[in-house]
Amino acid sequence: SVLFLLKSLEQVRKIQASSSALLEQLCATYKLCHPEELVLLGHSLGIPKAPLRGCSSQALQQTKCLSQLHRGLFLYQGLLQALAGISPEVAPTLEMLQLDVANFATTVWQQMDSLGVAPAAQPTQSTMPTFTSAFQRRAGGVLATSYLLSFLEMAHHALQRLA
Amino acid sequence: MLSCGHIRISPPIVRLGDPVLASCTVSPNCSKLDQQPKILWRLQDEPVQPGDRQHRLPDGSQESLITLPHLNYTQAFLFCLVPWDNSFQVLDQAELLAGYPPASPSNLSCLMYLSNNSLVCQWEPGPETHLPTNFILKSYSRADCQYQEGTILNCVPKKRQSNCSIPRKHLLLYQNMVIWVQAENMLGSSESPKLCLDPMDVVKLEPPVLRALDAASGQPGCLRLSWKPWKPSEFMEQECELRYQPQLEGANCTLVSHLPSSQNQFELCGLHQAPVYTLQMRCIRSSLPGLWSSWSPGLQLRPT
Amino acid sequence: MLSCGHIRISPPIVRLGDPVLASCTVSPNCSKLDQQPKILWRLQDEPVQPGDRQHRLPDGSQESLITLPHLNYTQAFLFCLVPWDNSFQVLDQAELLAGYPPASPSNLSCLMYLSNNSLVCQWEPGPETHLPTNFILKSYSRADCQYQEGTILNCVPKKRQSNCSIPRKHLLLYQNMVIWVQAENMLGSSESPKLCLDPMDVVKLEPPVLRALDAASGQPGCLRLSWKPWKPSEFMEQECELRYQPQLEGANCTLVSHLPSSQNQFELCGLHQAPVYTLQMRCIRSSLPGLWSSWSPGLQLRPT
Repeated sequence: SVLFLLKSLEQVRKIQASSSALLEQLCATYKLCHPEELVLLGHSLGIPKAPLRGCSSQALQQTKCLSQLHRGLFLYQGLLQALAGISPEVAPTLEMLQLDVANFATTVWQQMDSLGVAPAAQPTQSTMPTFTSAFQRRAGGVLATSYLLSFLEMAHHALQRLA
Repeated sequence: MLSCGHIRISPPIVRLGDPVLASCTVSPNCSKLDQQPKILWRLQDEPVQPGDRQHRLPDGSQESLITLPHLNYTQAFLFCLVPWDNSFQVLDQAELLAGYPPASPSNLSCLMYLSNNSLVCQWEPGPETHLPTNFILKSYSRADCQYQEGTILNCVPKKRQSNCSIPRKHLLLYQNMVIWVQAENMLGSSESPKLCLDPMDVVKLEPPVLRALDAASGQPGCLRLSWKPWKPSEFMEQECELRYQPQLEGANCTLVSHLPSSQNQFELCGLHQAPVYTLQMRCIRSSLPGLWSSWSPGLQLRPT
Repeated sequence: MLSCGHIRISPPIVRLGDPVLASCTVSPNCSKLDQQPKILWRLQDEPVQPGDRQHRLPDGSQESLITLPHLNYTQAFLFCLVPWDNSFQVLDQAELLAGYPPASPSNLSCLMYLSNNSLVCQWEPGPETHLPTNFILKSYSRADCQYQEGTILNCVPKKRQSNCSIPRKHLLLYQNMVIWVQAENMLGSSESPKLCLDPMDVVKLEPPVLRALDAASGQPGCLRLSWKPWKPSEFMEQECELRYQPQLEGANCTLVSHLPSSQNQFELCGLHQAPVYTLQMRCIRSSLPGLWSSWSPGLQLRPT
């Protein structure tokens, strides 16, 4: 429905804003300003990237796109939760981002529910990386947030095509 | 050593003006008292009065009963006394409270503040009850507001305040939530009508930030300005209104509607009525429910 | 999954300008890295630099050692990197802190406030240490200040404040207590000189309350007033001083000393220099140690 798409586009922009705020803060506070320098660390920690192929322009199919969008948001919600204890300065921004992602996942789930395409049960969270040092939590935060931003970019385009 | 006298009241809290029934029992082994003391009563500072009836109980104690027909104090002390020399001795004291059950709280309204990400609701508590009365803002999130699923959230306002702030972590944004106020004291409880709203539909929007630009075109009677939305609301699509007025006694206002929420340069011409014009803007969420922001502070500009 | 690189610094906190020795160990089973990566370092935003020495450890890991001769940042991040395509990959990051051990806090002084019955002490923290430094106001009560008996009370000031308030329930009034400040951070600790005082000897006395009276005697150039001590200090015997001055440019002040702390009527005569005189009073505890109150606000009076 139009209402769902308008609200979703606004939520994507809201999450993009809180993601950028988190990245700015991690850069200013910990000098971790280049996600591309943390890819190797991401591999060793097992930080996942959520796929959104079902929403790409070639294969845009609403039900598949919504379900991949929901699974991706659910994954990033878990990833952001795994970063808890990152640091007192950054924790409030991280909590805000995590709540915004969780609320957007609910919006998508509600839409799938009203279209009658929602699976019977909520997805189960895959195992999350464990961060064993403050640096890993901060670097993990930079990497996960930058992956979330590119995920949202694709979601934004898909939602606009659906609108 | 058992205390000599003991007051019992039922009920201890009554509606203002209702009767109160009290009894005072004086135990027989209360030393220094003669066997059948004349039990007396005193309400606050009123004159001492005898009870309605005094009789002996099986265990030998004396019991006096009194009915206060209309308790007109919201708070008062009732004393049980016995005569002593040419004065009295207080044996026991009880506190009487009177007031009203709470009326239903009314005018419940809520605003979502993006600055601290909390939903603040306020209400009218209704007439004074004269009794300690607890107000609780209750809410739960549920997409279609009918069913009551998930736990009910209780938001307890600060003392004597008729507003409460629900923090971000308890809010499910972009979903409808049901909100109401419950009021309760010793004489009863009541509830306000229920509100059903999505917090993001009641965002308290702040006005945009206006900036003067030096007029590009040489044409007289023109001025240029730019504006951008209030930073925390940038993610919301908004449309805005501009009103401007020459600084003249009783000059009327011109309104320009349906403007975008941010504009790098905007030119206004035909402004010949006065050397200085005052401009203000306000915005509202577009294509989704929302509330108008207040007007921005006046920006004084000199047309060319 | 063990992380690829790990920085060790000793010590993590140094005096500003001192050297720092760091090592970064890259484990052999770090996938995607060639066997013997060139380990590099970056301090804050400075250019990337190689270590002083890199060698292979028995377990096959590569270890690079670097000495930063003078750490001139009070706070900085040190990165361990390896080359990657034509950029770098960060393997680990460590936070370096530099500053100074705390100097001894000085100018410790205390005042007893009768309004909230607490002893408030304040001090000079000394030069900036650039490091998180904790200040604690320590005290114990002991009549003759030599022995240290009973537990030491710790009063922790609010963040970044150089004062602390010891509540009434921790004070043994009319007994001497020993008070000092301890400052501590990662580079050391220090203590202020010790104060030995009875809280009641440092009461912050408020000035008396003056009231004008209409002059009784018909004699010209006279005025009458009354005063009484600040209510919370009424239990303290006090003596007071009165100063008065004609409202004239550069007029000098006359002082009347050794006045009682309360006076129902006091007459001043010989006041012919100006139509209006300004009067002020202050008091001090008499026969026991005490501090002068401040002067009362000026009272303007018209002599007859």
